Parts: sequence; C-alpha cells; structure tokens
Amino acid sequence: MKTHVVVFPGSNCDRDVAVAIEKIIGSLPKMVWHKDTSIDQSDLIVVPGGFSYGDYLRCGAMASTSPIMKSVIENAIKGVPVLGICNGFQILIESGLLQGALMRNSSLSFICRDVIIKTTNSKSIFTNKSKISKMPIAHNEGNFFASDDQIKKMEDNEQIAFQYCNENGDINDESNPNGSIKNIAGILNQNKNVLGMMPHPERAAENIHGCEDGKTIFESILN
Amino acid sequence: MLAKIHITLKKDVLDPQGSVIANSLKSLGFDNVRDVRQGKFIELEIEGKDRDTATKQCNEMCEKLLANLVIEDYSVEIES
Amino acid sequence: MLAKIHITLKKDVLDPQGSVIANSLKSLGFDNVRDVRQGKFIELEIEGKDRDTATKQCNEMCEKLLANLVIEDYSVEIES
Amino acid sequence: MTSSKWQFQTDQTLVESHGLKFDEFEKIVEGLGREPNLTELGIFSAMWNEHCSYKSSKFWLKKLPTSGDRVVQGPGENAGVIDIDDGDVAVFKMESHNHPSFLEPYQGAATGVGGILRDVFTMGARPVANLNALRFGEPNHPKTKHLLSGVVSGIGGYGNCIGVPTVGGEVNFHPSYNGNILVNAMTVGIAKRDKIFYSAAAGIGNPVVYVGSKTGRDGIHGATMASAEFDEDSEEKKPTVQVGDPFTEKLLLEACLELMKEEAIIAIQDMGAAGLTSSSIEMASKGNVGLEINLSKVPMRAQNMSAYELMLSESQERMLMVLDPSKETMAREIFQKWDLEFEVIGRVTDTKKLILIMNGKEEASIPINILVEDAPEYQRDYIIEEPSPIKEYLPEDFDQSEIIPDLLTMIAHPDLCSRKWIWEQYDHMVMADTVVRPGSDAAVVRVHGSNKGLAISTDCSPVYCKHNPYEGGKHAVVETWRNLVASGALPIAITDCMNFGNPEKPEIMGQFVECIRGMGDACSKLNYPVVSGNVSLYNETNGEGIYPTPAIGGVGLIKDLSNVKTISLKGEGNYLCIVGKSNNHLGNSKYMTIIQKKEDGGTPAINLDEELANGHFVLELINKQLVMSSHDVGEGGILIAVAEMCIAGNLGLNIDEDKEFSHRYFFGENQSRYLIEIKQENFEQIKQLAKSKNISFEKLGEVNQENIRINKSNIIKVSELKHYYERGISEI
Ligand SMILES: Nc1ncnc2c1ncn2[C@@H]1O[C@H](COP(=O)(O)OP(=O)(O)O)[C@@H](O)[C@H]1O
Ligand SMILES: [Mg+2]
Repeated sequence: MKTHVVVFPGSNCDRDVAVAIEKIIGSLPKMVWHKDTSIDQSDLIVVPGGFSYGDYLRCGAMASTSPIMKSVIENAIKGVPVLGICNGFQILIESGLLQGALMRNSSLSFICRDVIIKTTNSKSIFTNKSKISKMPIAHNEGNFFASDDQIKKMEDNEQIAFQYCNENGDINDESNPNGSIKNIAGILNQNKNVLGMMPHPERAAENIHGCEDGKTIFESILN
Repeated sequence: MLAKIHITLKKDVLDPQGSVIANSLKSLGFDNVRDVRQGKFIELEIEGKDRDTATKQCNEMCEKLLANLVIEDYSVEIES
Repeated sequence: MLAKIHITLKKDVLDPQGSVIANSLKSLGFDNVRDVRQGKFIELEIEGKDRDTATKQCNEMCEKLLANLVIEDYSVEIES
Repeated sequence: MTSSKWQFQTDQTLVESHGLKFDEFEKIVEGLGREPNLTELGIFSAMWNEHCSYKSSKFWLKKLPTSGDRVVQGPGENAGVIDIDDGDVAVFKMESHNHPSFLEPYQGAATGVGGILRDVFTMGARPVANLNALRFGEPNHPKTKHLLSGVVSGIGGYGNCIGVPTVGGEVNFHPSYNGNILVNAMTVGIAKRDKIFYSAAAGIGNPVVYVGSKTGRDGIHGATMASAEFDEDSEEKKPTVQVGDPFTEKLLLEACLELMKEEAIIAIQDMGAAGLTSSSIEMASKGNVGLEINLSKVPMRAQNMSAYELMLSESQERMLMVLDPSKETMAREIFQKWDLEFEVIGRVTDTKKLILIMNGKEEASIPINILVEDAPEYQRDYIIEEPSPIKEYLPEDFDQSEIIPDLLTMIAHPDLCSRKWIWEQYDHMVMADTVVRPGSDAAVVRVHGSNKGLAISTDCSPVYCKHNPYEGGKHAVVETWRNLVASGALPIAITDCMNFGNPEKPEIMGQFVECIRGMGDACSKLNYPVVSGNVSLYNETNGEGIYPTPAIGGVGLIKDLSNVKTISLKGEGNYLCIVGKSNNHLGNSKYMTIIQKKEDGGTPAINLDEELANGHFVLELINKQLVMSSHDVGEGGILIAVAEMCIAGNLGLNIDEDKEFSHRYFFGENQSRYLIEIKQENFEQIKQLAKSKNISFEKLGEVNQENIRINKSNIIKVSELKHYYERGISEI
C-alpha cells in the first residue's frame, strides 16, 4: 500500500502518524512537503495533526492555501482516501473538502485527554472495524459547528463518522469534551473517502499508549 | 494605504469567549455590561493608489483567507 | 450604548501572527501587502446614558482586564 | 560627576541605571584603559548582572558534585548531558522565568519554555519532554487565579505548538509568593553521544552566522530586570516583556537539527538572556578567540535600531553559529527552506576582543577576558539561622475523630489535589512516546525507537527549606530521586533552579549556602550529580523575600519499559506495604499547614543511608517483578499516598487495625518511605529479603474494591474521595 503524509511548517504529529502507519500497514509512508505540488499514486493521504503555521489567524486556514493542497484535493476528488487528524481535520475543512467549522473549545482551553467515541457510520473505508473506541484528543479548536440544514444533510447522507460518548456508548453533554454540535468527533465527505477527526488514532496505536483502539482506523483501510 | 479589517462572528454563532469576558467584567463590578462579542482586528499596509482597488483586494483576502465565512462576517475600511 | 474596543500590540512588540499572515497573503498573490498586525476587537453593550461615563468605564475595563498594558494598547469608541 | 570619588565623564546615574556599582564601573575603566561608551556600558551591564555572571552564587555552586560515571557534560554548557546507554545521551536543564511571568503570565511563561527548549536543541538534542515547577501566592489572593491560568496557558501555548509533550511538573501555593511567582521550566532532549554540539567558537576567519527571527526592541534590559527587586511601581514601569513565537521556534528546531546532521557547525549558542551580547561573548570566551561583528548585517524588525539596542535586545527564537565556510551555502539553503533568517554577521578573529562595527563605524571594542574572567564575583556575607526546633506531637494533641474529614480537606486543598486541570491543558502525548502520563510519581517517556525510557520528576519543599535550609535542600533532591525510583528508574542526575530572595541580605545568603550544602550532601550520597542549573535571585517585593526554593529536576533511566511502575493500585487482594521506618514526624507537614494552619514543629531530618538502602531495595523488588504498583510517601503522609493510589487505580484499601490510630501516623511526613503493592503470595519472601538487608518493611493493608477503611467507624468511599480530589485547582 502506498501512503503519504503531508508535512506543513508547524505539523507535529507527522512522525507519530508515520510510525503508526508503518507498524500497522507495514510500509513506511512517503512524507510530502507542503511546497511540493503533486502526489501521484496514493492509496492513502494523511494530513497530520500539529500547529500548521502556528495555528495563527485560524487553525488550518493558512495550510489550506499551501501548494500541496491542490493535489490533495484532486486526489480526494478522484476517490483516494484522505484522512485528516486534528489539525489535519481543520485543514480539510478550511480547504473545503469537508463541511462545517471547528471553533474554539467551549471551555476556552486546550484539552488533552482520552475520550470515547462511537462509530456512527461504520461502513466507510476508515470505520469498518471500529464500534466504540478510546483515544486521546489534544486541541484548542475542536468544537464542530454547522448550520442546522448542513447537519441534517450530513445525517441523511451518513456523513457523521464519530460522536463523543461515554463507556456505555451514550451520547450526552457529559461526554462532549469541547461543545461540538451533536457531539460530533469526526465527519466524512459525501463520497465517504475523506475523513476528518479530532481524536488521535496514532496515539492509541501500541501497547505503551495504554490503549490500541486507534489501530482500527488503519486496519480498516487495509481491509 | 492602511486597511482596517474587522472579522466578527456571525450573529447566530455562539461566542463563548465573549460570554466569559462578560462574566469576568461583571465579577469586577461592571454590572451594566451586556452582550460581549470578541472578534479580530487586522491592520495592513497595502501599496497602491486606488481605494476601490484596495477595497476589492481586501475583500478578496477576507474571502480567501482572513475570514471563515461559515461562521464569520468581515468588513473593510481603507484609510489613505 | 455600544462600545467598540480595539486592542492592538504595541508598536515595537513582536506580532508573530501578523508576519505569518503577511507571508500567506503574499503567497496567495497579494504582493502589495506590507506589515500586517493582528489585534482584538471587542464589542459590548453598556447600559447607561452618559457617553463620558461609558468611555471612562470602558477604559477601566481595558486597564483591569481586557488589555495587558505591558504589551498592548487599547482604544475605546462609544456609539449610541 | 557629583561624587568626589568620581573623576569620570560618564554620568553616575547612567551607571546606576545599568545596575552597576561604583567599584564595578571602576573595574571596567581599569580593564578598558578608558571609559566605556554607551554600547559598551550596556554590554558590561548585561554580562555583569546577577543573571549572567552568577556573581553572588558562583562560589557556592562550585561546591555541588557534578561528576559521575554517566556524566558526559556537567554545568558550564547550555545544558547538562548524561549517558543513557547504546550511544544515546539525555540533555537537560531547568531555567527560571519568574519576573516576566509575574508581569505578563502568558507570554512570560511561554517565552520561558521557548528559552529552555533552545538551550537543549542548541546542543544537538531533540527535545522530548517539558516539565515545570511553579509557585503561586495563596489560592485566594486576588492575583493568583489570573496568574495561574495565564502561566498554565502560556506553558501549554508554547509547548503544544512546538510539539514537545509537557509531561509533568509541580505546583504549590504559599503567601511568600504573593508578589513573586516562580515559573521554572525544564526540557529534556535526546541526542547521540558523538553528535553533541558545543559553544566554543574556533577557526580564525570562520563566518559567524545569525539564524532565526529578526531582532526587534524586545525586552531590552530584560536580564537586568530579572536581577532587580520588585517595588510598588515596577508594574507601572511596564518593561517590555517578550512575545513568544512557538511556530518560528518549531521551524528553528527543525532547521537546526537538519543542519546538525551535516558536518557544518563548529559552534552554536542560543540567544537567551542578553541576546547577542551573551551569546557572542560566550562563544568567544569558550573558544579563547575574538569576534568581529558587523551589526548592520543583523536582520532587524524595527527601524533605526542602534548598536546598543541590537546588542541588548532579547528577541526570541534566534541562534548564533560558527560555520565551516565550505558549508555556508548548504546551510543557507536549509534555513531558507524553513523560511528563517540566515545572515553572516561576522568572523572569528585572533584578537580575543569583541569588536562591533555598525555603518562602518566601530561601536565597541572590548577584550573578552575582562568581560568574563574579570566579572565580579562576590562572597557575600551570610548568616545561618538556627533551624526551627523539632517538636514531637502526641496522638492526643489532635481530635482523632477528625481523621477522615481532615483527609477530605487535605486532598481537596490546592497543594494536594489533582493537577488534572493543569495537565489537561498541556499536550502530554505528542511524539507518541509518553509511557507514564502526568499524575504519577515521575513521568516516563520512551527513547524513540527503543524499549528504554527516561523517568523525569521535578520537586521542592520550600516550607521545609525555610525552616531548615540544609535539610530542605536534601529533601528537594531526595524527593525527585524517590519519585524516579518509585517509577522503576535508575536515578542518574539532576538539574536545579535556585530561586531565592535578595542575596545582599545575609540571612537570604545563608539560606542559599545551606540549601546548596544539603543538596550537595544528598547528591553525593545518592550518586546523583548536578549537571546543569540556573539561579534566580532577588525574588522580593517590598523587602519580603520568597521562601528558599531550590527546585530540582531529576532524570533516571528505565532500561526495560516493561518494568515501569505507576501509582495506580492493580488488584483486589494484593497487599500494600510500607518500605521504610515511620517516625510519625508531623512538623511542617501538610497536615500542619492545611489543617492546623501553622508552620510549626521543624523539618524532618533525612538519613541518607536509609534513603539509599530503601530506594535500592524498592528497585531490586521492581526489577525482580515483585511490585504491582508503587508510590513514595511524600507530602501529606501515608494516608494521602494511599488515597492517591486508590483514586488512580479505582480500588480501595483495608488498613490493618494494628496501626496507631492517630494523625501523626496517618499524616506524618518523615522521609525515605515507599508504598508498594505486592501479591499476597510474595509477602513472606519480600519480608525475608527486607530483614536480611535490615530494611523496615511492614504490611499496611489489603486492596479492596471501593473503600479506604481504617477501622469500622472510619471508612470513606474512594469515589467520594475522588470527588474532593478532583475539584481543587479549578476552583481557585
Ligand atoms: N544552580 C546551578 N547549579 C549548577 N549549574 C548551574 C546552576 N546555575 C547555573 N548553572 C550552570 O551555569 C551555566 C550558565 O547558566 P545560564 O546562564 O542559566 O545558562 P544560559 O546562558 O543557557 O541561560 C549553565 O551551564 C548552567 O547549567
Ligand atoms: Mg543557553
């Protein structure tokens, strides 16, 4: 499987996700610099977490205008799986590949801790192995927002990938870490080949992490 | 020319930062404060002579980068 | 009354955001942009009738909470 | 000149405003053979202030043990270096950013983190962990909440952005910090032993290169400010505090590490306190060469900057390097790729002078040796005050029916409660190598790509130091040591941050001297040398000094990550046992300060032989896989330690009823003790082993599902305890 990880100035989970991909998928991904202009022949493009451009102005805004994003968008349109994690999710939203907006956490502070998420659409290439999983979040702006209409459309079209929940799978305010509408933790595009998610599967990918639920995302793609 | 750009959250978007500020102000004794909203203020020097061109360019900057139109509104003023 | 408060970094203070925004705008083709500075814009409703009192109160809010005078300047306008 | 002694042209008030004393100025004139110009005066002022010259502390710091089998580089470079096997080294240091953080908590703390990160990656190490040691005033002091939240978000803001996990730290509250908070930041990095970079300039004619951000008028005289006492109007003076740019630092980190893979850098030094001045002088002095710098070449952010301003600016995210001239082009390309400034601003010379040129005019010419070797060094007067007397408290001194309510009050107190509110604001998992997250004794991070890890912990007990600086100094060192041991690590070395009041007061100087003596004795005994550190003096407001606070950061090695221990109880039916004698010392304990609201009863003494033996015993048990979980008994005594283990593991404990039912037993804080959880079937074996080594070892109780039970009328549900434990800090 040929995989690519896009690296922006300020990305800081690029190595982490590459390590996880190598362990789980079995081959080292190719790291693609933001100034490059093309990615050809990929089976998976990952837009990793971090603070691209320092998260200055608005998370993901400046990265979404980088030269490489044109190629990411072209690939996404062709149907290549694209996974955006955390800052990567913010970048995919800013680039228009995914809908909605990610606003400041309702607590107004950065949150780093484990959360539990429930797979809402378990039929996509990314989610066919997971049900309820635990993995860490680490973000300042993960508060998903979309208009009522948009949410309705996304629901009808099964674009909601993950929702924050408790151990029993109940989706409620207590299990919502950041104020996201409908506890949304991850969404898909219309064609379901683009996934953006706030939790970090690469940080729940080996035994030393204390939990390995994150592996399912990559195993699902392998399937 | 100097461009002054204001970027504010749309009316129907919740502004948690604004409400925290409002609460803090109240606890400092400013009881007559209502409805605080926080936005961004960007100033930039733009070379050129024509105000209309500059305004057009700034609008474009907002659409392309500075504002997120899903949740934000913007306004541009040019001073020369 | 509506108070409009601008909080900006003092002139000699580094504005990391501003310079990164400037670079991004340039790479989007806006070559005539110089010197971007980002600040905060706070709007608040303040009850009362007297503009001077309101201005004074807003100044106080800035000094006490909204701005850090070590690195920031502020300005207050009242609209009624 | 007004004073009759002064026959100089230079204005006396100008000299004073540069923080220089008359005799210091005389020394400058003597050395130069003439009076300095303004730029030169600024340079002397920056180099000779307390922060850069260590003029009050140097004499005493030399007494600390700094060598050991694993020490690769002790104090004297940007950070200390220790060997961690397989050709790997750990590089670490702690640094203070106290004054700026009081003025602007977010930026002050953020730039503190930025500064210590640079110290570590300057040496060629990739930073892998950040920690901190924080002290605030009383929880209900009007400034505390604002300062706490600003500092925490500043530390997170910088560390999270640059992508280095903040894995631990410590925080305490005490009125002595009402007007002087302490923000000490520590960074640990990992490098290859044969790829460490130093700061000694070499190679006459080699280019001196400036990289990173542009220079602005930030924090001019920051270093002088950091060495001056606060008074009523320092907040009014509004000195410029620097604004941090973690994004640029991330680029600088990656660019430096990329260039370090090539054989291009001859010397490298970050620009920290006193920016271009201290970095250039340090490089020249270490290399015993001169430097000629053309200031017109320095990348500038502001217009019309003078030589004086350029030399004293404390703009962040900058480095100075001496490069192999044949690699200049390649190096430039790397920095351009990362969108950073890269400018050749000077040459290495054989003049042994620092010569500054600006717009073709010579702005300064100073022999390096008078700046460095002739720097003032004081043996300040000191008085060692009598330590507070040790008192023994009896069970009947306190109402015993209150033990459980006291436990609840204590565990909810900001000094003892969960720090989750803080560490959840820090990305403590980025880099995906965090093995033990914040909340246990030591944080553990894996050495990337291996099965070994580093255990790291910061600690200090200022109340102990105040009432007995010698024992307090020992305590601070030993507490980190014990934390590392409890995590299953072999402790290797420490860094320190010596935060004290005004050293010109003999009783403060006495505290410093005694803390150093205590630290030194502990380090020697435990084979736990000091490899780097920092001194922050003049932490005073209106003549009130802070408590002596020698914050310690300890680093240890875990050779096999499967041996990592945490504090969380593992299973019902297991025994929880105490290693180490319980002498029931309640003096100056958390019980006394929180419940009795007084500092009384003296600082407990530490028997270092026992400390060493107990620690080695625990390590031996861990290495024999006999320990399920472990925790040192620290602040708050046995019952607090039990509570923390229960809450972490979501299990309870039936305490054996043969224990003395008293405050002094449950909350006493005598040292050198651990709680270890073991399987029942191993109890006898361990007991025999302890006996053979003459180590005190007793069973405390048996792990149960949900309660801490002392006896039939003193029971508390762990879930209730947890509720108290977790609400503390966020309520400040
Ligand atoms: N308390 C101390 N104990 C041991 N070494 C110290 C102490 N304080 C400072 N040092 C050492 O002195 C040197 C200079 O420290 P400092 O001026 O803080 O470094 P920097 O210039 O990198 O900020 C460093 O090598 C540091 O490790
Ligand atoms: Mg340094």
